Amino acid sequence: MVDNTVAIAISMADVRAMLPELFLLAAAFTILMADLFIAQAQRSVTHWLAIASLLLTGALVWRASGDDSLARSAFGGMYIADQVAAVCKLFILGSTLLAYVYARPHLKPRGLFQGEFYTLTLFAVIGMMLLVSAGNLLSAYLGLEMLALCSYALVALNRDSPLSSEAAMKYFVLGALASGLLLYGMSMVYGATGSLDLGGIRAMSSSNLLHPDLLVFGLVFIVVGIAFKFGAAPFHAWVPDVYQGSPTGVTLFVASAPKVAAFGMAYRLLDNGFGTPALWPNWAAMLSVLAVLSLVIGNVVAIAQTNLKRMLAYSTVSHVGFLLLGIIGGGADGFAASLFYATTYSITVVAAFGLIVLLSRAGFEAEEIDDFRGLNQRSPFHAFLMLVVMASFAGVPLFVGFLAKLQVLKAVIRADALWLAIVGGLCAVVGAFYYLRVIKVMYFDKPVADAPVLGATDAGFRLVLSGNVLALIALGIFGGPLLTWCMRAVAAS
Amino acid sequence: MITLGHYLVLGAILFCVSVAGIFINRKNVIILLMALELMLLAVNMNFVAFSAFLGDAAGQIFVFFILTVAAAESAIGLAILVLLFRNRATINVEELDTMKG
Amino acid sequence: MTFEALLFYFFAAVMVAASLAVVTLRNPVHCALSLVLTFFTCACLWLLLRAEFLAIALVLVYVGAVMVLFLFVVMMLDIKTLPGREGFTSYLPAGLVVATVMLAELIGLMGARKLMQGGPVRDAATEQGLSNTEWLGRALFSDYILPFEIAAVILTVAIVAAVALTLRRRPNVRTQDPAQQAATRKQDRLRLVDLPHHDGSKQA
Amino acid sequence: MELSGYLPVLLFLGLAALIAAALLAIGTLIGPKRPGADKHAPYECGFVAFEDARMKFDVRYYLMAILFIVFDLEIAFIFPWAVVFRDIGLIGLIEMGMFLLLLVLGFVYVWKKGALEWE
Repeated sequence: MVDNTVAIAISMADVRAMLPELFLLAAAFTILMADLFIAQAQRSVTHWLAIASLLLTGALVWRASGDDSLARSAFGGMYIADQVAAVCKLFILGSTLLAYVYARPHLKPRGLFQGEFYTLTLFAVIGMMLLVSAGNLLSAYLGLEMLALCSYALVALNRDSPLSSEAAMKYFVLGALASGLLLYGMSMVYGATGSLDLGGIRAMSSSNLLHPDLLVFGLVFIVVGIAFKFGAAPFHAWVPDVYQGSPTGVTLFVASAPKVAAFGMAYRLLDNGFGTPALWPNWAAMLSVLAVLSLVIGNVVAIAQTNLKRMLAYSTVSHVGFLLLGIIGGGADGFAASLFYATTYSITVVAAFGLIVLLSRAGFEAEEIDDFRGLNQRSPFHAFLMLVVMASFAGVPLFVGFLAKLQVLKAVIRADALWLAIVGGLCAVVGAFYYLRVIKVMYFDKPVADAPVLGATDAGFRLVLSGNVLALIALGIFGGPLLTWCMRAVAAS
Repeated sequence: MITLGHYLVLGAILFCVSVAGIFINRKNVIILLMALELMLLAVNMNFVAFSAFLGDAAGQIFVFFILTVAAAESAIGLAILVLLFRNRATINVEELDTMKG
Repeated sequence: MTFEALLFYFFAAVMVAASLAVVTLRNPVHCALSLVLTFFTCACLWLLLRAEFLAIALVLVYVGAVMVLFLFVVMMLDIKTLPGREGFTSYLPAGLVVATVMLAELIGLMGARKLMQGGPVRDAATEQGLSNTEWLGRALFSDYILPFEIAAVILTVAIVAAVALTLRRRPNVRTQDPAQQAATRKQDRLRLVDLPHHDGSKQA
Repeated sequence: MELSGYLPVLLFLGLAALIAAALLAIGTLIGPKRPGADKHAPYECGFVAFEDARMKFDVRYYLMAILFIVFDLEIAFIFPWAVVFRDIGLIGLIEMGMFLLLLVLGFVYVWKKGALEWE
């Protein structure tokens, strides 16, 4: 009899390299099961279990990133554990952790403090971790979809809100369309190279292509798909509706960590897969158009907004424009600048929505910019926190947003795209206007008669939020180590 | 003889039909979701064709995963549709305009 | 033209016609049935490509399950309130132009003319003396372990999301519980009490 | 894979289509047509129907359909596994064990949530 046995090349090394994800997966399923047996009054147990599993996963990622004995690639190249992945994962876990802390006081009085919020976010985090570690088109697609499916459900989590379900429907249709376009591109790339492995695609595209026309053709669709997922203009239609329509507790999550994951996806596909000198001009040109559109549309439309969540959504579009500038710059410096931008942005935006939660209470959402009128007289400390966040968004020197913008602008100048740097600089100035308007409203306007009192939050919440905001100043002044870390990570990967 | 090109053109036709469907459909979200299924079918057609003509299993395995994920995706999409209908009593694309700006 | 080519053109024509019906018909039930036909002819085309397993999986999963779900939802949303297509004709010309131009561009850009000079379909599975399912299974369970397990997680996510979004407990439902009915003892329902006589004395 | 194995299926489909078309055609061609208001009424005698026969489906059918899809896909994965089971050995068994474990946990979730109860 012929021996037909298939040799399956899997070893403990593969499992050890993936330990953080496997741990989080086990934790997510444990929480899914445990939550079934927890009464609503004890729901905080789920909350603390989720936070503990994020912390432990973070510790595992940290330890693995320094352990040189671990395999850098596992499961036949499906999974890559390099330094970029480690930085992305730490910030994904960190901003999710902050989102958990800030979301609780918002979800609780609205009947949304359910186990599903935690299990779905944890699954989304696993999806993001897989996405930033993807070494293959298939694992990238699966990670992305895991994130997307959880996000659609989270946005619709407030089942009785017409706004939520409308936002979720729009998010779903546009997200599914984006996946379709991305997959169409992937199919073309597969046809051109005969490989799904990103390293294999890169190797093939610099030597012997089966069908050269198909590769660039597929690349167009992949770039459009990435732009959709980032929320770059002109594919940003879902961003404002999702930010405004979802409960603030969910917006906290959807607005922060996925941006880091989107950077991770762009890095894997555009650098690991299509980073050859011959292909770079193709995608850099497409991204330049997207970046300019995002910068202009995001900043101009944000000025007209009266709803703070919607304003932050359009400001996100413009920040994505900046993030893309670094990627256009390409090379280790460009990607490092973008990585720095994405990570610092994630902790800034989570603080901004945290402050909205702080001012909300049961039956009242502090979403309108007018709700912040005269905040300085009511609570100088919180007005100051908001001031720091807005200044950091605007890119005022001494705050981390400035450092991040400086890095991406340097990266495009180095790539001989001075005009892009000029557009970016001008848009930063325009953008400063609407952030400063929020500061003006807080400090120079009179509070309206029925001004909302601050919502009930515990001391832990305030402590974490203050620490989060202080980190924005600290990183603005002493951002060097994080920046060096990002640069080393990209250079080493 | 039927070649790779024939199948790719067929995939392209399906893709364009689905994009056209998304464009002309301003009334009914369910038909929008069906058009999205058509788009995934176009993708799958490409993958299977490439896989068959390359003699490589990876493409067909990718299609199997696309089928799995797309089924999960349409389950969630339809769940959201049910919620939307309950909350808004409409699934008309043009009436989904509560949020503006 | 060989018989196989004839089959290709027949199925391709049916598939394109059915897909056009999906996006143009007025009644969502008809659209869903057209989509079933599209999936079915697509499965036939995949058979021509020797992708036997996927062809059957497409029919089982899509025709058998996903389209049933679509039809359930169409039925669930009260059909009388479903919108018609008043604005349909106004978007149709623009949509047609966009689709035709896009199709021409797609075909031109991917160099379809050149691709039509390639060789015939390869049946790699038979070359190795395996069936298509064996060929896929051997690759799936050796090189694709990680995606395989992720697929299980994604399916679980779908379950959790669907239950979280649509499950509603109705507070005021009265139902029979057969187990409880069968477990009822006489003592639960029947209480024997001594009733005093009208003169206050107990019965002997 | 030999396509000729599918020839009977093709013949069967063709024949089924032919017979269906023929029966419909015969019915429309030679059947008597005398339409009238009474003939179109849902019930020729008795009450006039109170409401449309197309009533709304309950959302619970939908939940069942979703669970059906998920477990249908599970079978779709088990099938190729069973075909190659002898070749992939113990690791294959562990793989499938993990896969099933995750889905069983999902099943426990559904059960405990009460989504399978028909109230």
